[in-house]
Amino acid sequence: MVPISYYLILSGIVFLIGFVGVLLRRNIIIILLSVELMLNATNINFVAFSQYFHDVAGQVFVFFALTVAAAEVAVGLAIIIALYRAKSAINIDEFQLLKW
Amino acid sequence: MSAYGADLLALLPELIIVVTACLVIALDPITPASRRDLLAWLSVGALVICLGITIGQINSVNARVSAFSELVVVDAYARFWKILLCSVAGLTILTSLPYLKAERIHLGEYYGFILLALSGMMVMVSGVDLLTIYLGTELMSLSLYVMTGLNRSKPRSLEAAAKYFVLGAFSSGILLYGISLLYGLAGSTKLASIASAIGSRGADDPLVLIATILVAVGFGFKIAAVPFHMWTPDVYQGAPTSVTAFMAVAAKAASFAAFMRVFVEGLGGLKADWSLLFLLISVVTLVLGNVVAIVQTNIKRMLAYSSIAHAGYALIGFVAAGRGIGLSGGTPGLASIMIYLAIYSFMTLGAFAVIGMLRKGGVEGEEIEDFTGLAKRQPLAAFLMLIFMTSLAGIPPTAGFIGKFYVFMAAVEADLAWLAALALVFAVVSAYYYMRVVMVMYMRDPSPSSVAPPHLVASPTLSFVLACAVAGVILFGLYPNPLVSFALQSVLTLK
Amino acid sequence: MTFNTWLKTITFYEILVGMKATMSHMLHYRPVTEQYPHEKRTLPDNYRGMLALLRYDDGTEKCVGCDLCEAACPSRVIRVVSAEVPGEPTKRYSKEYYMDMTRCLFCGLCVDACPVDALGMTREFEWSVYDKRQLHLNKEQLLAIGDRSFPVREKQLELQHPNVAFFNVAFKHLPQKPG
Amino acid sequence: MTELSLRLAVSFAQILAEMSIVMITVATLTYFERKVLGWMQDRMGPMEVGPYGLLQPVADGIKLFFKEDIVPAGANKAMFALAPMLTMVVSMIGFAVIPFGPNLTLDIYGMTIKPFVVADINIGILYILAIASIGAYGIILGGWASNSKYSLLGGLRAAAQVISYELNVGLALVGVLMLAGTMSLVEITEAQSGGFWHWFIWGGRPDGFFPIHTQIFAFVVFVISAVAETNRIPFDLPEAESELVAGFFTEYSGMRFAFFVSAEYANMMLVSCVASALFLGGWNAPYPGTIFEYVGLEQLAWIEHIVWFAAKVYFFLFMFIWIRATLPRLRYDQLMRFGWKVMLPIALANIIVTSFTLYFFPR
Amino acid sequence: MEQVVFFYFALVIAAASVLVVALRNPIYSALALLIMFFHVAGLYVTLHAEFLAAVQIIVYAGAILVLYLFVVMLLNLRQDDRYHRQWPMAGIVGATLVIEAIILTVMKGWTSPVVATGTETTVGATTNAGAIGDVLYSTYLFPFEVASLILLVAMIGAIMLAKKDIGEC
Amino acid sequence: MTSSFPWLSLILVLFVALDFVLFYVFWEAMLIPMYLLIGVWGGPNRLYAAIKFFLYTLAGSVLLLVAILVLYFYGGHTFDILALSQGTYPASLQMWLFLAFFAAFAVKVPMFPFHTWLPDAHVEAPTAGSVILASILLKMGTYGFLRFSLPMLPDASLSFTPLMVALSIIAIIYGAYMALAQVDLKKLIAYSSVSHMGFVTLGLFVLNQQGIEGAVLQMVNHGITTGGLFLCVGIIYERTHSRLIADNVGLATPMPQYATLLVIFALSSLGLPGTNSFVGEFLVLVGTFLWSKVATALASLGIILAATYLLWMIQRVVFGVPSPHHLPKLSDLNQRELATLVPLVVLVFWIGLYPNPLVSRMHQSVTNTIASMSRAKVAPTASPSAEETTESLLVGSREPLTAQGSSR
Repeated sequence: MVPISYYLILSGIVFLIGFVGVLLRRNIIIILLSVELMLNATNINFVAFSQYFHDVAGQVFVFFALTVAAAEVAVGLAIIIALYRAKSAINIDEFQLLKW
Repeated sequence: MSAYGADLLALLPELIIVVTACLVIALDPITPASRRDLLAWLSVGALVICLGITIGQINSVNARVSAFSELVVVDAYARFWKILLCSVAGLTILTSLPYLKAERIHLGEYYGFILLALSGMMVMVSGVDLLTIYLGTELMSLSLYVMTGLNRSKPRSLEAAAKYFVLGAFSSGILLYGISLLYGLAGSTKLASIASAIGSRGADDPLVLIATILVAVGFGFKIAAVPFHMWTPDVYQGAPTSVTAFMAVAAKAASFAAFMRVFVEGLGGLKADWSLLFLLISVVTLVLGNVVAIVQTNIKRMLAYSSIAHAGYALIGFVAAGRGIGLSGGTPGLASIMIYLAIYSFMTLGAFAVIGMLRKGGVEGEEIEDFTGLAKRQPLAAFLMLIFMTSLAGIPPTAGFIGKFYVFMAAVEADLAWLAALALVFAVVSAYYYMRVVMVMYMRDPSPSSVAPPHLVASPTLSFVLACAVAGVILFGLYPNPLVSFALQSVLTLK
Repeated sequence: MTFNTWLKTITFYEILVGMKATMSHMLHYRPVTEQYPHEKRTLPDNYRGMLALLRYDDGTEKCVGCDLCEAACPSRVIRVVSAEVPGEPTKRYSKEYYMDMTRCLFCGLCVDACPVDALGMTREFEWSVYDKRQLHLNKEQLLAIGDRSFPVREKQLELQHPNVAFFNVAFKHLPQKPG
Repeated sequence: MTELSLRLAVSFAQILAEMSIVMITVATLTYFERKVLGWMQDRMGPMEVGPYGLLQPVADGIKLFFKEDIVPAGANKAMFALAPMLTMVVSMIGFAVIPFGPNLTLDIYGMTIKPFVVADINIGILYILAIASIGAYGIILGGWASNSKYSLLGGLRAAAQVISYELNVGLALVGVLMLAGTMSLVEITEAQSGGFWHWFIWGGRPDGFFPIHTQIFAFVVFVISAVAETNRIPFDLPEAESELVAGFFTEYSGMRFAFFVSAEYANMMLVSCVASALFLGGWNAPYPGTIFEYVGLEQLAWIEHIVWFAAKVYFFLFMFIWIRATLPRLRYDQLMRFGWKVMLPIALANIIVTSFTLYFFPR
Repeated sequence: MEQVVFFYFALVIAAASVLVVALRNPIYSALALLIMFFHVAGLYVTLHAEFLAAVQIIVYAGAILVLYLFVVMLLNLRQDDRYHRQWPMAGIVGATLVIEAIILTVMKGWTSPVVATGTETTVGATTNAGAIGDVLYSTYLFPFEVASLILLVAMIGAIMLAKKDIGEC
Repeated sequence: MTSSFPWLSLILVLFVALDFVLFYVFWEAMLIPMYLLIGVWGGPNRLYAAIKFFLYTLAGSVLLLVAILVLYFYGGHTFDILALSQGTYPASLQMWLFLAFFAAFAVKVPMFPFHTWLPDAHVEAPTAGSVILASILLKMGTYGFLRFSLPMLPDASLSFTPLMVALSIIAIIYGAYMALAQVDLKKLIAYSSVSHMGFVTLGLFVLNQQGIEGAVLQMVNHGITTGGLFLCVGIIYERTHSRLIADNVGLATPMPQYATLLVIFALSSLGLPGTNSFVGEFLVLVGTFLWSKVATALASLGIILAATYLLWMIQRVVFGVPSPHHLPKLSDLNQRELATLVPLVVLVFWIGLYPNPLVSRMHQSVTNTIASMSRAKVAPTASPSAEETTESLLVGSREPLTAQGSSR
């Protein structure tokens, strides 16, 4: 039996990496990928807890989180494509019209 | 079918809004461009009906009515916000009508998105499970991302959408991680069980603290509290003005509502910890929001920083609620936030409506300089702006003062007189930049170089919105009792 | 849209008709394929195949090295190095003759241009090789092709072509028939 | 430990058997495709290698194996090498949940083994969908890594097409899932036993023939989407020879090319297996029971089952070729519009109708 | 045995996560993320959440990441070898969180949690997918509907934003 | 401009408000119309002056709000000024509250360190604005001291008396000294205002009957006299479009009526016996004398200086030879201007010669004020209700805020 804290630590590490990635990278696509890392860390937590409690609610939450992630990606990539058409750039520090 | 009859009835307003949203989106392709107004009127009609139903529920339902296996409740607290949000959404639609035409982005989907965002907010304010609150937040945010990027011919709008999206996704990731930790603590995402789990585990568990901080950060992004405010100015400036108004008012109000419910109902056991946290946040927010607003030249950007600052004021009420002693000790603090945000909605909406009206006249009315000599050209518009600016600065007899008054009263009651004093000092700072707008409008002559500024004609809808906003600002400024007592009654249902 | 067309649309009627057609071809299997290496189709009389250099029946080459074929060739296939017949200053022959068949498009212009009918188009076409340098043919190879493709030659070269008399004043010192 | 190793050995044997079946089928399929296309076009097809060209696949294999492996300049070498492998592997592992024969169980040393299915997992259909969705990666990466315009365009088209049509595949299966009430392919197939009208394409109820639950629309959607999903004509936009030379594998040669091609055939086979298992009753005969049972050879009934399954699969495979022989390629916008505006609404309507019929006429 | 499996998955997940953030080429990042998704799915399987494992692959690997790759290729992005100038901030945040995590694990760890005794359906009665399906359409009907609205918004929003020609009034 | 006046007239409510919040509302509500008055119709440097006026006053008054709220919770959950005046408060709290009150009122008065907005505002404001500013707005501050600081915070007032007196005397001398140096008529009068308001605060904080009565009387006097002076400056400004002393010389010849009235107001302002200011200042000085003789002597210095700068001003403006290019514009007062100024002159002499009606009216209330202060000194925790409140605060079981409690 793997202790629950192992899962917690794993998800913490992944969350942290995603967090740092968001702060560190300038390519908007990689930033979004880092956000996906964060969401996955969350999902690991939920599933681990769900198994621990023998309670399906956590897995349901993961299901919804997945749905939301998919929706977010659709909107986000649409924004990126529209922006790329307008600006031909997707690095966030190349957006100069508004101060970042 | 019948099993959910009662649940559906309790959530009738949401249902109507969702159905109308779908209807608007479905009708949009078959509506000729010249008749798109009808979609707006359809949305407004639905909102009016919802408002009626929600107000009607006040008398018939006084307790908490749980629906859908206790994932959402309909209580007075939720109803307060629903009434506020419905009114704001309706007024926003009426503001948008002329504005969108002027910007040439009059799309039928826009109204659908407003309604969908509104339904997300209503889910947020009535959710008592972190799942529903999270989903409501996402529904709201996604609609707002799209609405921000609505004006695709302008790269600025798209940039704003991109920034809003990146930081929004980031923040919801953080929020979700916090939620997952809370789930791990309580074994359920219901606020009630989280509260009981915290009660049994004790507040000094580091995991509890981390989860609390993460959730607070997640919500901090949504309410644009410093240091999670960086998206606000850009997004407010880049988004179409009517969207900005909606974002600044409704999104903030709904986020605050969910925020309060989560922290009071779910994490109430950690009052001492989070009130300290929010104390810090609110002080930083006040300082930064007010100081940075001074140097802005774009009025939307200035209002963005001002909205950050207003979040700081509202947070004071939250700190006071956290310091509250006893069972319902936090009541005045929470009520003060509700009052504050209700009033803030009216004045901000009014200010943005005036900005939107300037755009209609062909003037790119976003730089503060564009308001030069407005009093000479448009005395009435300038006077309305004066009232809104005064109210935002919190000067009596406008409603802005009442909002601040109750917040500070709560703060002083919670032995935070120094915080109130600090906040008031920054209210003076804020008065500087609000009064600068007034100064530009009234005390500078229109620059001779600009060729005969067009005569602005407010459309009937815009006039109605302005009239409502002014009426709200003045009436609540002179006679706030109905609002205050309503907020106080509503907040009592927050367990 | 009438009901009939609608019905056809939703039942994929046209597609089914097409599939019926293909299926009927399969069921009534009548292949038109010729198994080429095993069975070869008869070539038409005017088939233009591999080029060849020709000889008179006494074994003398017809080519007089006039370079007209080289000039006529649109693809620069042909290269001729002409030379005097030793001892007979008025007579010339092609000392070397090359054809780069990789470039040839079998138009037949060289054959038309030849004043002495020294070039001919054979009916050979199976010339696939692994090394394309093998398709750079020299005079001997071309003559060999001519020999095997036109085994029956004209009898008298004097009678063969009016031009021959003009070009070849005397025949005594022509190159001898090989081997 | 011995049990584990034994189980591993058995699984390994099963996988090996299944892989060889698939590979052999793929090989024969390449032969039959050319043959059938020839027949339909009044040609003969391969005739040279071996009697009637029967050894053509072997010859092809040997040829491709010995061909020079070219990596284009500027290509991303790692990705270029990875893409065909990924495609191949993904198309192979999908067969793990396909029941090739009846749900027999064998007891070997106290272990229960299902000989005709490698892994009967309870989310079989989801597994298939998951595997199918990963298939796009090989194509996309191959297209991207080749550093060629044709390939990139092919990869892009593949990505869009796979995403669009995978949705329809998934939705078309939902009706079947509702009828069967399980996601295990074995159980779904078992639920269709009892004859032709009990297959889910007709959806007859066990108590009698009344095809109210018919899934024929879903079946049509599934088949069309499956054709698109496997990048076959008329939906072969990603590898359109006439526009994109060969699309995402323009730059590939030798064994890598072979991998892509055989993966495509394996995918065809996979979707054929899924279609027969889900809609056409899998191993079930179109009559109740089996002939062997009537004759009294219950032990050998599985042979008949397998024959029926193979027949159905080969029918689908034949249909793939048949369609290829008949239809021209669609235009790209037609493809997208067809997927989103025709297939998707039909699939959704099918789900709604099926749920209503199931609610009012439960099975 | 379980621990070995877990450590394998955890190691790969962590390594792939680092690669996602560290690699310069967006395609490589996406592929590292793909590997990570697979291993997360594997982790779910070890946690007896087969349904989620499949959904993880279908949605994340099959849809989301394909979309990312699609966009990366559409925009034809090649190298991106620049990082943000937020090293110090990221360092501070990261270090703080690491220290927090260490404190968390060393000081207190995971004490026995309150086992839920609610009305939730428990796993085990039927299959995993069945259990989730049951609660999804009964207990969690309302969030399910909200999620459908979210997807509606995403769908229409994406079309509105990415459509080339937009109807103007 | 006219639209601002109805709004401004609401200030009157401020002086009769018995609800603290109502008081505050009107206290703040005055800001915007005054801001507009200065900013829209003011002089060339009006933007600077307007924003300075606005920020100074607002900054001072926000602390007042905190103080009001604190008083609300310590004074038995009420905003009733009378009830709050009855209450007693811990000494340390009183100190803080007094400082908060001081910030608000001192800016308004304006007392010495906070006075810099006043000359700017006066100079840039139109005549009507100056008059309102001088006559009414400045009194809001002194009214605040009288109404709130003294009765509610007697201990603190007592402790702060030396400081207040010192500041007042500095204001008197400094204002007068600055007035000496001015070449602008309006600025001169503005600084004289600072000086005169110093007398008012001085009278208030010597905390005896004479001082306070004198202060109250001086509030009225200052309104009349300085208002009159500002009106005079406005009249001359309308004619010559200059407020500089150098530009307006020798007015006695072309404008005899105007010159007469100007001299009367100037004499009133410097406290000539027989005019109103003499009565007020005398009472203040008497009160001060009872408190400290040195202070009286220093304050008297202000009167002397006032005589200096005012007489000097009169000498330059009224006498001498008018500049020829101004001469055609210098027509004497018309009916309207006379109708405005003459009542003020009447008041100047009425109060100067017969102040009894005013003094007798204020006598009772001043007595009450002083009595309430002494009561507090005797019994710090006399009020049972206040005791209970303090008790409950210390224990920490406060009753929740209800709708009724918060309504005014």
